Amino acid sequence: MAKDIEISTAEAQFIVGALKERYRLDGRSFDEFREVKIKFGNEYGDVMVEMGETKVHVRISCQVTQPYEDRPFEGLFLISTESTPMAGPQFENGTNTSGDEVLISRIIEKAIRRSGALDVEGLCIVAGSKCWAVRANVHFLNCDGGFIDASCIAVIAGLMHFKKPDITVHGEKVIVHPLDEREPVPLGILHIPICVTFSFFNPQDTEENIKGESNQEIAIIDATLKEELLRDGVLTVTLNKNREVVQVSKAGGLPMDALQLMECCHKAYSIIERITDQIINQIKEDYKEREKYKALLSSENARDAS
Amino acid sequence: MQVQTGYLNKVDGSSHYENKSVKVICSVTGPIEPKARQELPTQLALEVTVRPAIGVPTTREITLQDKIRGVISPIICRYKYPRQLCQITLQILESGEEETLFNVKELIGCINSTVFALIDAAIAINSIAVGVSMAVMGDGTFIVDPSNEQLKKSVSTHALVFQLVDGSKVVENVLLLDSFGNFDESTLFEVLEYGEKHALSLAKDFRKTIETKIKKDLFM
Amino acid sequence: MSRLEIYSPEGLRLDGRRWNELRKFDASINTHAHLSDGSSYLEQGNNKIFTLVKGPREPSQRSQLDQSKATLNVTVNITRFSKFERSKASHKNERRTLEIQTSLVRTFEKNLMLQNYPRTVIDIEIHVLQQDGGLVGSLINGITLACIDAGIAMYDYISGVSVGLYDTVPLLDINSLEENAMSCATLGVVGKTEKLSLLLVEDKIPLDRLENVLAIGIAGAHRIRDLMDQELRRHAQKRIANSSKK
Amino acid sequence: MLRLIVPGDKLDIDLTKNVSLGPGVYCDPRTQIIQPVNAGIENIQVGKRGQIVHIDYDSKRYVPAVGDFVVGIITGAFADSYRVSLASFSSPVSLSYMAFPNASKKNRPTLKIGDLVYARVCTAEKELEAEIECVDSTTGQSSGFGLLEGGMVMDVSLKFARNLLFDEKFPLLRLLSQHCKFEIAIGVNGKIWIKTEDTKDTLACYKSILDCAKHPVNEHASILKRNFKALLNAIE
Amino acid sequence: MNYMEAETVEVQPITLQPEVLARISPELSFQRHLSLGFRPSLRGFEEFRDVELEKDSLSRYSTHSDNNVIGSSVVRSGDMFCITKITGGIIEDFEVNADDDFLTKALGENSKNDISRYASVHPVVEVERGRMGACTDEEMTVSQKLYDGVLHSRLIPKKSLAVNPGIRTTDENGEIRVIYPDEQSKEDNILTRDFQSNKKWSYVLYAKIQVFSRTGPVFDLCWNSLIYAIRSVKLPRAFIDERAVDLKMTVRTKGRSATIKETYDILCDPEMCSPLELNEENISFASNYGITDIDFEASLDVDEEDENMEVMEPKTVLIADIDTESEETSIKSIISIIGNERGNLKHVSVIGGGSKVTPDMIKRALLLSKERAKDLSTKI
Repeated sequence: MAKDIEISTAEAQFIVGALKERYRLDGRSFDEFREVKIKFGNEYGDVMVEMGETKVHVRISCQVTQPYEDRPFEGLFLISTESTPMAGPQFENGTNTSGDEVLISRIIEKAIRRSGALDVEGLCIVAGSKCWAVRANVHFLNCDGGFIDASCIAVIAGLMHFKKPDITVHGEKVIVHPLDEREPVPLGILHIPICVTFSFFNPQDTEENIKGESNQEIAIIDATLKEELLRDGVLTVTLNKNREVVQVSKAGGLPMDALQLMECCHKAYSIIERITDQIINQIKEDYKEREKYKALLSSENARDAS
Repeated sequence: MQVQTGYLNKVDGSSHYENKSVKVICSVTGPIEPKARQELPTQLALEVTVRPAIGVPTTREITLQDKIRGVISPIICRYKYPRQLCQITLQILESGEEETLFNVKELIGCINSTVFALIDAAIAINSIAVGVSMAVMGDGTFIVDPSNEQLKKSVSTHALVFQLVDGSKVVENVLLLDSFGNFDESTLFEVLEYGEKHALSLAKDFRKTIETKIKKDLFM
Repeated sequence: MSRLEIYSPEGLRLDGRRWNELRKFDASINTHAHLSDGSSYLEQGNNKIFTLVKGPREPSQRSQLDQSKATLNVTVNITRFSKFERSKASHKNERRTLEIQTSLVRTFEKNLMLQNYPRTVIDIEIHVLQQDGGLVGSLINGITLACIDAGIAMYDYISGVSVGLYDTVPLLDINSLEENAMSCATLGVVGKTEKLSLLLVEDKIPLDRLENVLAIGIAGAHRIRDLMDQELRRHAQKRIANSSKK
Repeated sequence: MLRLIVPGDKLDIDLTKNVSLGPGVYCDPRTQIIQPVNAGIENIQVGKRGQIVHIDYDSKRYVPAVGDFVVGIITGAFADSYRVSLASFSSPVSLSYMAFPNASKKNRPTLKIGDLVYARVCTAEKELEAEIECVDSTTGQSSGFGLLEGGMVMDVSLKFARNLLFDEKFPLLRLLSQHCKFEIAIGVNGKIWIKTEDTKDTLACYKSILDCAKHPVNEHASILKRNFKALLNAIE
Repeated sequence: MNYMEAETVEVQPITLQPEVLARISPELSFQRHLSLGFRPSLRGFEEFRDVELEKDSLSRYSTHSDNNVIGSSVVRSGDMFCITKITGGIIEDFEVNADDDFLTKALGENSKNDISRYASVHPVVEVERGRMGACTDEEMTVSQKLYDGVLHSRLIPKKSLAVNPGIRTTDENGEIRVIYPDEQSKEDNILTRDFQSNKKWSYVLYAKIQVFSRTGPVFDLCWNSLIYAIRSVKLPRAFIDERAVDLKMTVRTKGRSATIKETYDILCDPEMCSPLELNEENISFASNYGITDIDFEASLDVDEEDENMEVMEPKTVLIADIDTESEETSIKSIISIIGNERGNLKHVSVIGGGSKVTPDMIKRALLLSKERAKDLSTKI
């Protein structure tokens, strides 16, 4: 990050003090995930996710290319996350090698790509010579905390929403049918990973945290930007509806009791269940909407023809 | 054309611009403290960044940045902010054209959305810039805001930006004309004339959008 | 890849260990006394790592100067010959390496008393000579030892270990063959407590098994803490003996 | 009459007479043309000394101007001055150790990094670093300037901060006082500091002020009622 | 205070050498020159620099040389010069539907203008600065503009880049022969039919453009140099080795296996080559023009001698072929034109960052560009 947002001591003390009294600035309870708004664009795989003021846009695209030599049966899948000063002036252009940005991109990568959420074998066209390369471009638009959670939802919703053009294979020859010629085909999604991020605050001194038995540490879900700037530690868990832990990342920060971490994972499960259903439903509705529109168009065309 | 200003809240000014199949978000932050290498002793430094909808930025985006800077620089009162920096960041959400072949529509979308974002950020500007994208078809017809199919079949493509003053009714200068394809002198001047007419009528929409924004800001 | 029997019905693993056994743990400190302010050499199974701590010292760049505490830097050098097959490219700017570095900085930032050394910088350099699974855990152990050798004030030991989950059996301190064959978790445990400073799970583990995995991991980490403690005490005794001779 | 001004428009002023330029109007140093540079509502007052013209508009980024009351965060300490931030990422301003009441070489102020101060902008040349002071230079008294202890600070738009500070008819402060006791410092740099007797009230004030900034004046009373009620209920 | 110090000091006007003034205040230097009726380069307002072209001075891909340059040019303009080397590559066409016949059928005969039927070159511009470093923005922008320009002038039809590979056969006597589809006899036809590939290849052209001793904007020089180089491109014939065609590879992963055919490499024939077929009528040349106001206040001799002279109206002039640092920094309104001598335009760019761009100025620039293109086209 280029420069940090300046926070005064008074503000920091007030926010942590309020947390001790179980208040958050935006009035949410500790375990409350912000409402997730998912909007689809005109194209398949164009998703905007909003959580409070946080906005993330994801665009899924695909093209025909050559597979890796050592993986002839698999297509390519790439997630690229690049931050710009658009999300907030604290982000620098292009150079995302700073700690936070590496962690964000690595966690999204692990949660979705490494966990095999996308069926890459289904992207194979002709073994060893042609395959689809699917690309997810994550655009961070407005940062008010929870980039990982929002991006993860956006990418997976984008993949589920996306449809690639239909193809016909004649031996080595491949014909890609434009979207208006043949109904495009959806990607194979093997599971739906969702991330939930917990932020930890230490209301006592460091000694008590490390040596003490009281376990008074505060854990809140889905922190806003201010809370993120002040937090002592962070945990991101990725789960899917099959009750599988896809990925857990607590890269240092405030030491936390193992049982408390377990509790976090269980809390996260109820949240991911809800969000998974939301994504599935919204995609269904969006498809229905498109169908309606298409039917309208084709009937008009039919009328024109007659 | 649909424009929403103040779309993002972590930057000083922003706009969400949508025109036919082009969708662009622009953010402006400034005047802020520049990095030492960006600082200009007498004027405002501009950092223009364009991000494509698909893929990573390439020379294509660098060229877009260069053209946008060329249009925006003369309308900003740059000597009002010496040793300061203004960050202009553009995210293209939908390009509305085949990226490997064209960049007219994106360029115009970027420029128009930047004007709104600059106004939203209250950066001092001496006039407004209004851009129009055009295609000339094989039969000689002019099409404003052409579709991707029309672009592909066109004989020439034109991006025009005019600097408007005095109630946004008077053309002060041609800030940009960027034409590609196959055309001659008379077509070029017809395009300029046609584009100017269209830009002036578009400026009315600009003013309406600005008026709504001001009324909203001042609770009128 | 041929099908290896990761865990035999008799309860033996590839290298003959049982599910709850650690690998050979050989550590020594003060190995590079002239090169650094604190150093350690660690062999955990086939992981061979040496760690150098330089500092607290004056920062070379002004930007690293913090008025209130020391700045901590960690660089991990994974050598190209550290694996069975020599890698073509350097690991230096890989995202994974950057991620490990950031994680280590954040783990030790909370454990070292950095507020005692304002306006200074502490550089930790780690060289991985050979790796065989559970790398991050070993790196944590190496840093803990080297920091103690450097005499940097810290609250407690942090010991790292990784645990795999083979079907329903958790396997402690896994090697690379096991790591590739199953999902695993890496833990960084603070002292003898049950507090985790670091927790990384990179592959799917059933939610209901996670607790089990953490439990065995914590037990293993405590054992490693004891082993490190032993080495430190042995080294200290040696020093006392040397100084009393004079 | 309210007239919308877009940059490049002609201002309705008589150039043969004296003109004082306010915010949003700029005299180009090269061409010497007086022109509006921000979009907003034209505001011209003709007084004894000539015309005063300014544009009414809202913005977020503060540019220092002499005489402004500001809330700043101390971000650094040097040999003879503090570095103060008036807005994140903006160029810092300086606060001299001598710009405090009863200041002398011996008697140094004791502010720490991260502290909030209420101050007045005393110099603001666009080419130079602006300076602020925590003392009323005419009386030598603190006049309410100086360290702001505890409390909470929030960022609002510049127009809203100006309304709150200068517009006596703006009802928000009066409405707030009906709900709780509070201390407030309003900086025209868009930072508002508020302190009450307990967390709950501060929180309610914080939320109410931020909500009110987004809504017209006539809704303010009900916003306050709602926010204070919500927090009271949360206790039970 | 010391008396001596308080003594008045006589202020002497400083006289600067022209080249010193040009460094210190390029704008003032520029205006001084203009007010005298010529430019800092001592050229007239509408005077171009002469362009010298060296053709075929670089070796090309052949049996005698091991480089892979298939077209080149060396162009000098004033002090600047520019070396363009075009190299080629062969790639498999992944644009699966971009078959020329297919397009003609799909879009009809009128689709000749359709931009997707044309290709471009991939240029990399390097402006030598005497040191290493990452690409500058200028290099990247010029490269992209060259790419766009060539593409949109519809100069290189994709059809001309299609590879029609021959077959290298070895007969019983061990004699090696390459047969190309367009020159085969009847018996060969039978032979090559089996090898008619399902894959499609095409050439891609890469251009490396190096600019030396940069004194001003480089785009025009690069463009003209690139056009000369494209004109000189000769594409080598390509063939497939008969023996390689049979090559089959079995790949096995995770218990699945598949046979991957057609792993053959395509080879180039160093002896046979044919010139690249261009749309000749679309060859065009670039030139640029600046518009600037002459500021008579900056001139040296107004104040004293011609006190009674009426105040001169600020005059706007057109400057052809921008060069030198002072022109580059002072001129903010620029017209850049790519066109041919018949007034057919391929690209026009106007940037109105400073002085007003009037239709008359554009007309004048277009007229000059025609003359310039005429001059440049004679050099091929």
